Amino acid sequence: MNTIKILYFARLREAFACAEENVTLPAEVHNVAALIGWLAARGGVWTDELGGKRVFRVAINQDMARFDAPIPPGAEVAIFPPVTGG
Amino acid sequence: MNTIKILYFARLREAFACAEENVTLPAEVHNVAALIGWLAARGGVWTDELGGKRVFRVAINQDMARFDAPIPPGAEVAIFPPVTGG
Amino acid sequence: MQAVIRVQQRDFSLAEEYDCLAGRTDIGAIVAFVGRVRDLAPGEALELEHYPGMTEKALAGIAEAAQQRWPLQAVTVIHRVGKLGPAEQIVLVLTASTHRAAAYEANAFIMDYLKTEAPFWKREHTAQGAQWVDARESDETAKLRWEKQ
Amino acid sequence: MQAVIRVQQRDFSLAEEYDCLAGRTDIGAIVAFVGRVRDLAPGEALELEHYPGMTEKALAGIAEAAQQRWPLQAVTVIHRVGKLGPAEQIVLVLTASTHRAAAYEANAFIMDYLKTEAPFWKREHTAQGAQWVDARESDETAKLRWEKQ
Repeated sequence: MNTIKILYFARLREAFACAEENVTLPAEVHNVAALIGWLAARGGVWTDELGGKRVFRVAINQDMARFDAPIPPGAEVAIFPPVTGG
Repeated sequence: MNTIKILYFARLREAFACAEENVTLPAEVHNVAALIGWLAARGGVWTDELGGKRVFRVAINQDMARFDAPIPPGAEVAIFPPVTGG
Repeated sequence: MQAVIRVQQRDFSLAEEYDCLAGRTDIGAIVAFVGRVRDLAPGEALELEHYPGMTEKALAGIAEAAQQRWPLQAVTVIHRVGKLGPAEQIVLVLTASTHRAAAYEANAFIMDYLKTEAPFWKREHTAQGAQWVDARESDETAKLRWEKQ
Repeated sequence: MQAVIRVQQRDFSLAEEYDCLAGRTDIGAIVAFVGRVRDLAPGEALELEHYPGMTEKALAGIAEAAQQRWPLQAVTVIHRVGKLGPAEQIVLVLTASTHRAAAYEANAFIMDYLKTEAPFWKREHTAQGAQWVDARESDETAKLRWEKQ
Protein backbone atom coordinates (compact mmCIF):
# COMPACT_ATOMS: atom_id res chain seq x y z
CA MET A 1 0.00 0.00 0.00
CA ASN A 2 1.35 3.40 -1.01
CA THR A 3 0.33 6.24 1.30
CA ILE A 4 1.24 9.61 -0.19
CA LYS A 5 0.81 13.27 0.68
CA ILE A 6 -1.00 15.45 -1.86
CA LEU A 7 -0.64 19.25 -1.82
CA TYR A 8 -2.92 21.66 -3.69
CA PHE A 9 -2.02 25.23 -4.52
CA ALA A 10 -3.64 28.46 -5.68
CA ARG A 11 -6.94 28.01 -7.56
CA LEU A 12 -7.00 24.26 -6.87
CA ARG A 13 -6.45 24.70 -3.14
CA GLU A 14 -9.44 27.04 -3.08
CA ALA A 15 -11.67 24.93 -5.33
CA PHE A 16 -11.06 21.79 -3.26
CA ALA A 17 -11.06 23.74 0.03
CA CYS A 18 -8.03 21.62 0.80
CA ALA A 19 -4.33 22.46 1.01
CA GLU A 20 -3.05 19.01 1.87
CA GLU A 21 -4.27 15.46 2.38
CA ASN A 22 -2.80 12.02 3.01
CA VAL A 23 -4.23 9.26 0.84
CA THR A 24 -3.58 5.57 0.48
CA LEU A 25 -3.53 4.66 -3.19
CA PRO A 26 -5.17 1.52 -4.61
CA ALA A 27 -2.62 -0.75 -6.26
CA GLU A 28 -3.69 0.23 -9.77
CA VAL A 29 -2.98 3.93 -9.11
CA HIS A 30 0.72 3.75 -9.91
CA ASN A 31 1.42 6.84 -12.02
CA VAL A 32 0.36 10.47 -12.33
CA ALA A 33 -2.29 9.84 -14.98
CA ALA A 34 -3.93 7.14 -12.84
CA LEU A 35 -3.80 9.35 -9.74
CA ILE A 36 -5.49 12.21 -11.57
CA GLY A 37 -8.21 9.88 -12.88
CA TRP A 38 -8.74 8.50 -9.41
CA LEU A 39 -9.08 12.01 -7.89
CA ALA A 40 -11.33 13.25 -10.72
CA ALA A 41 -13.66 10.29 -9.98
CA ARG A 42 -14.50 11.98 -6.67
CA GLY A 43 -17.00 14.05 -8.68
CA GLY A 44 -18.08 17.72 -8.28
CA VAL A 45 -15.19 20.21 -8.21
CA TRP A 46 -12.72 17.31 -8.50
CA THR A 47 -14.16 16.36 -11.86
CA ASP A 48 -14.41 20.03 -12.89
CA GLU A 49 -10.78 20.76 -12.16
CA LEU A 50 -9.05 17.46 -12.95
CA GLY A 51 -11.45 15.86 -15.45
CA GLY A 52 -9.79 17.34 -18.53
CA LYS A 53 -11.48 20.71 -18.99
CA ARG A 54 -8.88 22.77 -17.17
CA VAL A 55 -5.09 22.89 -17.34
CA PHE A 56 -2.98 21.91 -14.32
CA ARG A 57 0.53 20.75 -13.46
CA VAL A 58 1.85 17.98 -11.22
CA ALA A 59 5.06 17.79 -9.21
CA ILE A 60 6.46 14.67 -7.50
CA ASN A 61 8.82 15.23 -4.58
CA GLN A 62 9.15 18.87 -5.65
CA ASP A 63 10.11 18.23 -9.26
CA MET A 64 7.80 18.86 -12.20
CA ALA A 65 6.42 15.48 -13.38
CA ARG A 66 4.93 14.19 -16.62
CA PHE A 67 1.66 12.29 -16.69
CA ASP A 68 3.41 8.96 -17.24
CA ALA A 69 5.72 9.42 -14.23
CA PRO A 70 5.45 6.66 -11.59
CA ILE A 71 4.51 7.62 -8.03
CA PRO A 72 7.21 6.46 -5.60
CA PRO A 73 6.25 5.10 -2.16
CA GLY A 74 5.45 7.87 0.34
CA ALA A 75 5.77 10.55 -2.35
CA GLU A 76 4.90 14.20 -1.90
CA VAL A 77 2.67 14.95 -4.88
CA ALA A 78 1.56 18.50 -5.66
CA ILE A 79 -1.18 19.53 -8.07
CA PHE A 80 -1.47 23.17 -9.13
CA PRO A 81 -2.41 25.54 -11.96
CA PRO A 82 0.25 26.64 -14.49
CA VAL A 83 2.64 28.90 -12.60
CA THR A 84 2.48 32.70 -12.87
CA GLY A 85 5.43 34.06 -10.89
CA GLY A 86 8.15 36.46 -11.92
CA MET B 1 37.01 76.55 -52.22
CA ASN B 2 35.97 74.26 -49.39
CA THR B 3 37.84 74.74 -46.11
CA ILE B 4 37.09 71.98 -43.64
CA LYS B 5 38.23 70.92 -40.19
CA ILE B 6 39.67 67.42 -39.83
CA LEU B 7 39.89 65.70 -36.43
CA TYR B 8 41.97 62.61 -35.68
CA PHE B 9 41.41 60.29 -32.72
CA ALA B 10 43.14 57.52 -30.80
CA ARG B 11 45.81 55.63 -32.80
CA LEU B 12 45.52 58.02 -35.78
CA ARG B 13 45.92 61.13 -33.62
CA GLU B 14 49.14 59.63 -32.26
CA ALA B 15 50.47 58.36 -35.59
CA PHE B 16 49.92 61.76 -37.27
CA ALA B 17 50.97 63.68 -34.14
CA CYS B 18 47.95 65.81 -34.94
CA ALA B 19 44.54 66.10 -33.26
CA GLU B 20 43.03 68.67 -35.57
CA GLU B 21 43.81 70.63 -38.72
CA ASN B 22 42.07 73.02 -41.09
CA VAL B 23 42.55 72.25 -44.76
CA THR B 24 41.33 73.81 -47.99
CA LEU B 25 40.32 71.08 -50.40
CA PRO B 26 41.12 71.11 -54.11
CA ALA B 27 37.94 71.12 -56.22
CA GLU B 28 38.29 67.43 -57.15
CA VAL B 29 38.26 66.32 -53.47
CA HIS B 30 34.49 66.26 -53.11
CA ASN B 31 33.77 63.06 -51.19
CA VAL B 32 35.22 60.90 -48.41
CA ALA B 33 37.07 58.53 -50.75
CA ALA B 34 38.75 61.44 -52.55
CA LEU B 35 39.68 63.10 -49.24
CA ILE B 36 41.27 59.90 -47.94
CA GLY B 37 43.25 59.47 -51.19
CA TRP B 38 44.39 63.09 -50.99
CA LEU B 39 45.57 62.68 -47.36
CA ALA B 40 47.25 59.31 -48.04
CA ALA B 41 49.25 61.01 -50.84
CA ARG B 42 51.06 62.97 -48.13
CA GLY B 43 53.27 59.87 -47.77
CA GLY B 44 54.92 58.33 -44.67
CA VAL B 45 52.53 57.64 -41.80
CA TRP B 46 49.67 59.09 -43.85
CA THR B 47 50.13 56.43 -46.48
CA ASP B 48 50.64 53.75 -43.82
CA GLU B 49 47.42 54.56 -42.01
CA LEU B 50 45.11 55.69 -44.83
CA GLY B 51 46.61 53.94 -47.86
CA GLY B 52 44.47 50.81 -47.52
CA LYS B 53 46.48 48.56 -45.21
CA ARG B 54 44.67 49.53 -42.01
CA VAL B 55 41.02 49.87 -41.10
CA PHE B 56 39.56 53.26 -40.14
CA ARG B 57 36.23 55.06 -39.95
CA VAL B 58 35.10 58.51 -41.06
CA ALA B 59 32.44 60.81 -39.61
CA ILE B 60 31.07 63.96 -41.21
CA ASN B 61 29.56 66.56 -38.92
CA GLN B 62 29.51 63.95 -36.13
CA ASP B 63 27.64 61.26 -38.05
CA MET B 64 29.27 58.08 -39.33
CA ALA B 65 29.84 58.49 -43.10
CA ARG B 66 30.32 56.08 -46.00
CA PHE B 67 33.21 56.45 -48.44
CA ASP B 68 30.92 57.81 -51.16
CA ALA B 69 29.46 60.53 -48.91
CA PRO B 70 29.97 64.10 -50.23
CA ILE B 71 31.83 66.59 -48.03
CA PRO B 72 29.64 69.63 -47.34
CA PRO B 73 31.19 73.13 -47.24
CA GLY B 74 32.90 73.86 -43.92
CA ALA B 75 32.36 70.30 -42.71
CA GLU B 76 33.81 68.82 -39.55
CA VAL B 77 35.36 65.56 -40.71
CA ALA B 78 36.74 63.03 -38.23
CA ILE B 79 38.97 60.06 -39.05
CA PHE B 80 39.51 57.38 -36.42
CA PRO B 81 40.08 53.64 -35.80
CA PRO B 82 37.09 51.31 -35.34
CA VAL B 83 35.54 52.21 -31.97
CA THR B 84 36.16 50.14 -28.83
CA GLY B 85 33.96 51.61 -26.10
CA GLY B 86 31.44 49.94 -23.82
CA MET C 1 30.30 28.66 -8.31
CA GLN C 2 27.29 28.75 -6.00
CA ALA C 3 24.20 30.68 -7.02
CA VAL C 4 22.45 32.88 -4.45
CA ILE C 5 18.77 31.88 -4.26
CA ARG C 6 16.31 33.58 -1.93
CA VAL C 7 12.52 33.43 -1.55
CA GLN C 8 11.30 36.03 0.89
CA GLN C 9 8.43 38.28 1.92
CA ARG C 10 10.59 41.36 2.53
CA ASP C 11 11.80 43.68 -0.19
CA PHE C 12 15.24 43.33 -1.75
CA SER C 13 17.81 45.92 -2.78
CA LEU C 14 19.31 45.84 -6.27
CA ALA C 15 22.12 48.07 -4.99
CA GLU C 16 23.02 45.68 -2.16
CA GLU C 17 23.10 42.63 -4.41
CA TYR C 18 25.09 44.49 -7.06
CA ASP C 19 27.59 45.69 -4.46
CA CYS C 20 28.41 42.06 -3.62
CA LEU C 21 30.26 42.00 -6.95
CA ALA C 22 32.33 45.11 -6.28
CA GLY C 23 36.07 44.86 -6.83
CA ARG C 24 35.94 41.63 -8.81
CA THR C 25 38.35 42.05 -11.70
CA ASP C 26 37.20 38.86 -13.47
CA ILE C 27 33.74 40.30 -14.25
CA GLY C 28 33.30 42.39 -17.40
CA ALA C 29 29.51 42.40 -17.75
CA ILE C 30 26.65 42.41 -15.27
CA VAL C 31 22.99 42.19 -16.22
CA ALA C 32 20.25 42.82 -13.67
CA PHE C 33 16.57 42.16 -14.28
CA VAL C 34 13.90 43.49 -11.92
CA GLY C 35 10.26 42.52 -12.35
CA ARG C 36 7.74 44.81 -10.66
CA VAL C 37 4.00 45.01 -9.96
CA ARG C 38 2.38 47.07 -12.71
CA ASP C 39 -1.04 48.34 -13.68
CA LEU C 40 -2.48 48.23 -10.17
CA ALA C 41 -4.23 51.27 -8.67
CA PRO C 42 -3.49 52.57 -5.17
CA GLY C 43 -5.12 50.28 -2.61
CA GLU C 44 -5.01 47.30 -4.95
CA ALA C 45 -2.55 44.48 -4.34
CA LEU C 46 -0.88 41.50 -5.90
CA GLU C 47 -0.55 38.39 -3.76
CA LEU C 48 2.09 35.78 -4.45
CA GLU C 49 1.54 32.24 -3.23
CA HIS C 50 4.28 29.66 -3.57
CA TYR C 51 5.19 26.05 -2.81
CA PRO C 52 7.79 26.27 -0.04
CA GLY C 53 10.66 23.88 -0.62
CA MET C 54 9.95 23.30 -4.29
CA THR C 55 10.33 27.00 -5.02
CA GLU C 56 13.93 27.10 -3.83
CA LYS C 57 14.68 23.77 -5.50
CA ALA C 58 13.24 24.92 -8.83
CA LEU C 59 15.13 28.24 -8.76
CA ALA C 60 18.39 26.52 -7.83
CA GLY C 61 17.86 24.05 -10.68
CA ILE C 62 17.27 26.86 -13.18
CA ALA C 63 20.36 28.76 -11.98
CA GLU C 64 22.40 25.55 -12.24
CA ALA C 65 21.19 24.96 -15.81
CA ALA C 66 22.21 28.53 -16.72
CA GLN C 67 25.65 28.00 -15.20
CA GLN C 68 26.17 24.85 -17.22
CA ARG C 69 25.18 26.63 -20.42
CA TRP C 70 27.12 29.90 -20.02
CA PRO C 71 30.38 30.82 -18.25
CA LEU C 72 29.03 32.84 -15.31
CA GLN C 73 30.95 34.39 -12.45
CA ALA C 74 27.84 35.05 -10.36
CA VAL C 75 24.11 34.33 -10.34
CA THR C 76 21.59 35.77 -7.90
CA VAL C 77 17.85 35.04 -7.94
CA ILE C 78 15.54 36.64 -5.38
CA HIS C 79 11.75 36.22 -5.55
CA ARG C 80 9.26 37.75 -3.15
CA VAL C 81 6.03 36.18 -1.86
CA GLY C 82 3.02 37.57 0.01
CA LYS C 83 1.11 40.77 -0.68
CA LEU C 84 2.72 43.46 -2.83
CA GLY C 85 1.41 46.92 -3.73
CA PRO C 86 1.66 48.87 -7.02
CA ALA C 87 5.22 49.37 -8.33
CA GLU C 88 6.69 47.03 -5.70
CA GLN C 89 9.56 44.76 -6.68
CA ILE C 90 8.76 41.08 -7.28
CA VAL C 91 11.86 39.42 -8.64
CA LEU C 92 15.57 40.12 -9.17
CA VAL C 93 17.90 38.15 -11.41
CA LEU C 94 21.55 39.17 -11.51
CA THR C 95 24.06 37.51 -13.87
CA ALA C 96 27.75 38.30 -14.23
CA SER C 97 30.18 37.09 -16.85
CA THR C 98 33.33 38.02 -18.72
CA HIS C 99 31.44 39.09 -21.84
CA ARG C 100 28.03 40.66 -22.24
CA ALA C 101 26.37 38.01 -24.43
CA ALA C 102 26.58 35.37 -21.69
CA ALA C 103 25.28 37.77 -19.03
CA TYR C 104 22.30 38.84 -21.19
CA GLU C 105 21.36 35.38 -22.40
CA ALA C 106 21.72 33.63 -19.04
CA ASN C 107 19.57 36.32 -17.42
CA ALA C 108 16.75 35.99 -19.98
CA PHE C 109 17.02 32.18 -19.80
CA ILE C 110 16.58 32.23 -16.02
CA MET C 111 13.55 34.53 -16.25
CA ASP C 112 11.94 32.44 -19.01
CA TYR C 113 12.25 29.24 -16.96
CA LEU C 114 11.28 30.96 -13.72
CA LYS C 115 8.09 32.19 -15.39
CA THR C 116 7.09 28.69 -16.51
CA GLU C 117 8.61 26.25 -14.01
CA ALA C 118 8.99 27.89 -10.59
CA PRO C 119 5.89 27.29 -8.43
CA PHE C 120 4.60 30.82 -7.79
CA TRP C 121 1.03 31.95 -8.37
CA LYS C 122 -0.23 35.51 -8.58
CA ARG C 123 -3.62 36.71 -7.38
CA GLU C 124 -4.84 40.26 -7.89
CA HIS C 125 -6.87 41.97 -5.19
CA THR C 126 -8.89 44.81 -6.74
CA ALA C 127 -12.19 46.56 -6.09
CA GLN C 128 -13.83 43.74 -8.09
CA GLY C 129 -12.51 41.13 -5.65
CA ALA C 130 -9.66 38.63 -5.77
CA GLN C 131 -8.72 36.92 -9.01
CA TRP C 132 -6.01 34.42 -9.94
CA VAL C 133 -3.79 35.62 -12.78
CA ASP C 134 -3.86 33.36 -15.85
CA ALA C 135 -0.65 31.90 -17.25
CA ARG C 136 0.44 33.53 -20.50
CA GLU C 137 1.04 31.51 -23.63
CA SER C 138 3.87 33.92 -24.57
CA ASP C 139 5.84 32.80 -21.49
CA GLU C 140 5.72 29.20 -22.67
CA THR C 141 6.86 30.30 -26.13
CA ALA C 142 9.72 32.31 -24.63
CA LYS C 143 10.95 29.23 -22.80
CA LEU C 144 10.79 27.00 -25.85
CA ARG C 145 13.32 29.10 -27.78
CA TRP C 146 16.05 27.82 -25.44
CA GLU C 147 15.16 24.19 -26.15
CA LYS C 148 15.43 24.53 -29.91
CA GLN C 149 19.06 25.66 -29.87
CA MET D 1 9.90 59.98 -23.84
CA GLN D 2 13.34 61.47 -23.45
CA ALA D 3 16.35 59.23 -22.93
CA VAL D 4 18.95 60.16 -20.32
CA ILE D 5 22.40 60.29 -21.96
CA ARG D 6 25.54 61.16 -20.04
CA VAL D 7 29.25 61.02 -20.88
CA GLN D 8 31.36 61.73 -17.84
CA GLN D 9 34.68 61.15 -16.11
CA ARG D 10 33.17 60.51 -12.67
CA ASP D 11 31.69 57.20 -11.56
CA PHE D 12 27.95 56.50 -11.75
CA SER D 13 25.62 54.74 -9.35
CA LEU D 14 23.35 51.97 -10.61
CA ALA D 15 21.26 52.40 -7.46
CA GLU D 16 20.71 56.12 -8.08
CA GLU D 17 19.67 55.63 -11.69
CA TYR D 18 17.40 52.73 -10.79
CA ASP D 19 15.79 54.77 -8.00
CA CYS D 20 14.67 57.35 -10.59
CA LEU D 21 12.12 54.73 -11.69
CA ALA D 22 10.71 54.12 -8.19
CA GLY D 23 6.95 54.27 -7.79
CA ARG D 24 6.16 54.10 -11.50
CA THR D 25 3.23 51.71 -11.86
CA ASP D 26 3.49 51.54 -15.66
CA ILE D 27 6.83 49.71 -15.55
CA GLY D 28 6.81 45.92 -15.24
CA ALA D 29 10.37 45.08 -16.27
CA ILE D 30 13.70 46.83 -15.83
CA VAL D 31 16.98 45.59 -17.28
CA ALA D 32 20.30 47.11 -16.26
CA PHE D 33 23.61 46.39 -17.95
CA VAL D 34 26.91 47.43 -16.39
CA GLY D 35 30.18 47.00 -18.28
CA ARG D 36 33.32 47.02 -16.15
CA VAL D 37 37.10 47.00 -16.52
CA ARG D 38 38.30 43.40 -16.31
CA ASP D 39 41.55 41.46 -16.42
CA LEU D 40 43.74 44.35 -15.32
CA ALA D 41 46.17 43.96 -12.44
CA PRO D 42 46.46 46.49 -9.59
CA GLY D 43 48.31 49.57 -10.84
CA GLU D 44 47.25 48.98 -14.44
CA ALA D 45 44.61 51.20 -16.02
CA LEU D 46 42.23 51.51 -18.92
CA GLU D 47 42.00 54.90 -20.60
CA LEU D 48 38.94 55.91 -22.56
CA GLU D 49 39.27 58.58 -25.23
CA HIS D 50 36.17 59.91 -26.99
CA TYR D 51 34.98 62.42 -29.58
CA PRO D 52 33.16 65.09 -27.55
CA GLY D 53 29.94 66.12 -29.20
CA MET D 54 29.68 63.14 -31.50
CA THR D 55 29.65 60.77 -28.52
CA GLU D 56 26.48 62.28 -27.05
CA LYS D 57 24.92 62.54 -30.51
CA ALA D 58 25.67 58.88 -31.30
CA LEU D 59 24.34 57.62 -27.96
CA ALA D 60 21.18 59.71 -28.28
CA GLY D 61 20.66 58.35 -31.79
CA ILE D 62 21.05 54.75 -30.61
CA ALA D 63 18.63 55.31 -27.70
CA GLU D 64 16.16 56.92 -30.12
CA ALA D 65 16.39 53.93 -32.47
CA ALA D 66 15.71 51.58 -29.55
CA GLN D 67 12.67 53.63 -28.53
CA GLN D 68 11.27 53.46 -32.04
CA ARG D 69 11.72 49.71 -32.14
CA TRP D 70 10.40 48.76 -28.66
CA PRO D 71 7.82 50.32 -26.33
CA LEU D 72 10.08 51.71 -23.60
CA GLN D 73 9.11 53.71 -20.54
CA ALA D 74 12.68 54.76 -19.76
CA VAL D 75 16.18 54.60 -21.26
CA THR D 76 19.38 55.68 -19.53
CA VAL D 77 22.86 55.46 -21.05
CA ILE D 78 25.90 56.60 -19.08
CA HIS D 79 29.45 56.13 -20.40
CA ARG D 80 32.62 57.11 -18.61
CA VAL D 81 35.79 58.54 -20.15
CA GLY D 82 39.32 59.08 -18.82
CA LYS D 83 41.45 56.67 -16.79
CA LEU D 84 39.77 53.74 -15.03
CA GLY D 85 41.31 51.14 -12.73
CA PRO D 86 40.59 47.39 -12.42
CA ALA D 87 36.91 46.50 -11.73
CA GLU D 88 35.78 50.11 -12.28
CA GLN D 89 32.47 50.74 -14.00
CA ILE D 90 32.60 51.87 -17.65
CA VAL D 91 29.05 51.92 -18.97
CA LEU D 92 25.47 51.67 -17.71
CA VAL D 93 22.42 50.97 -19.86
CA LEU D 94 19.02 50.93 -18.18
CA THR D 95 15.85 50.02 -20.06
CA ALA D 96 12.32 49.84 -18.68
CA SER D 97 9.19 48.48 -20.31
CA THR D 98 5.85 46.86 -19.60
CA HIS D 99 7.12 43.38 -20.47
CA ARG D 100 10.53 41.81 -20.10
CA ALA D 101 11.24 40.94 -23.74
CA ALA D 102 11.30 44.62 -24.78
CA ALA D 103 13.50 45.59 -21.83
CA TYR D 104 16.03 42.80 -22.54
CA GLU D 105 16.15 43.26 -26.30
CA ALA D 106 16.35 47.06 -26.26
CA ASN D 107 19.16 46.88 -23.71
CA ALA D 108 21.24 44.42 -25.77
CA PHE D 109 20.48 46.43 -28.94
CA ILE D 110 21.80 49.63 -27.33
CA MET D 111 24.98 47.89 -26.16
CA ASP D 112 25.59 46.28 -29.56
CA TYR D 113 25.32 49.63 -31.36
CA LEU D 114 27.26 51.49 -28.68
CA LYS D 115 30.12 48.98 -29.09
CA THR D 116 30.32 49.55 -32.85
CA GLU D 117 29.11 53.10 -33.50
CA ALA D 118 29.77 55.34 -30.50
CA PRO D 119 33.17 57.06 -30.79
CA PHE D 120 35.05 55.74 -27.76
CA TRP D 121 38.51 54.20 -27.87
CA LYS D 122 40.16 52.14 -25.16
CA ARG D 123 43.86 52.14 -24.36
CA GLU D 124 45.42 49.82 -21.78
CA HIS D 125 48.24 51.05 -19.60
CA THR D 126 50.21 48.07 -18.29
CA ALA D 127 53.78 47.34 -17.24
CA GLN D 128 54.50 46.72 -20.95
CA GLY D 129 53.44 50.27 -21.84
CA ALA D 130 50.31 51.77 -23.39
CA GLN D 131 48.42 49.90 -26.08
CA TRP D 132 45.25 50.67 -28.04
CA VAL D 133 42.62 47.95 -27.72
CA ASP D 134 41.65 46.34 -31.04
CA ALA D 135 38.02 46.29 -32.19
CA ARG D 136 36.44 42.84 -31.94
CA GLU D 137 34.86 41.16 -34.95
CA SER D 138 32.25 39.61 -32.61
CA ASP D 139 30.93 43.10 -31.76
CA GLU D 140 30.26 43.78 -35.43
CA THR D 141 28.50 40.42 -35.74
CA ALA D 142 26.38 41.16 -32.68
CA LYS D 143 25.20 44.40 -34.25
CA LEU D 144 24.33 42.79 -37.57
CA ARG D 145 21.72 40.48 -35.99
CA TRP D 146 19.48 43.52 -35.43
CA GLU D 147 19.67 44.51 -39.08
CA LYS D 148 18.56 41.13 -40.40
CA GLN D 149 15.23 41.15 -38.55
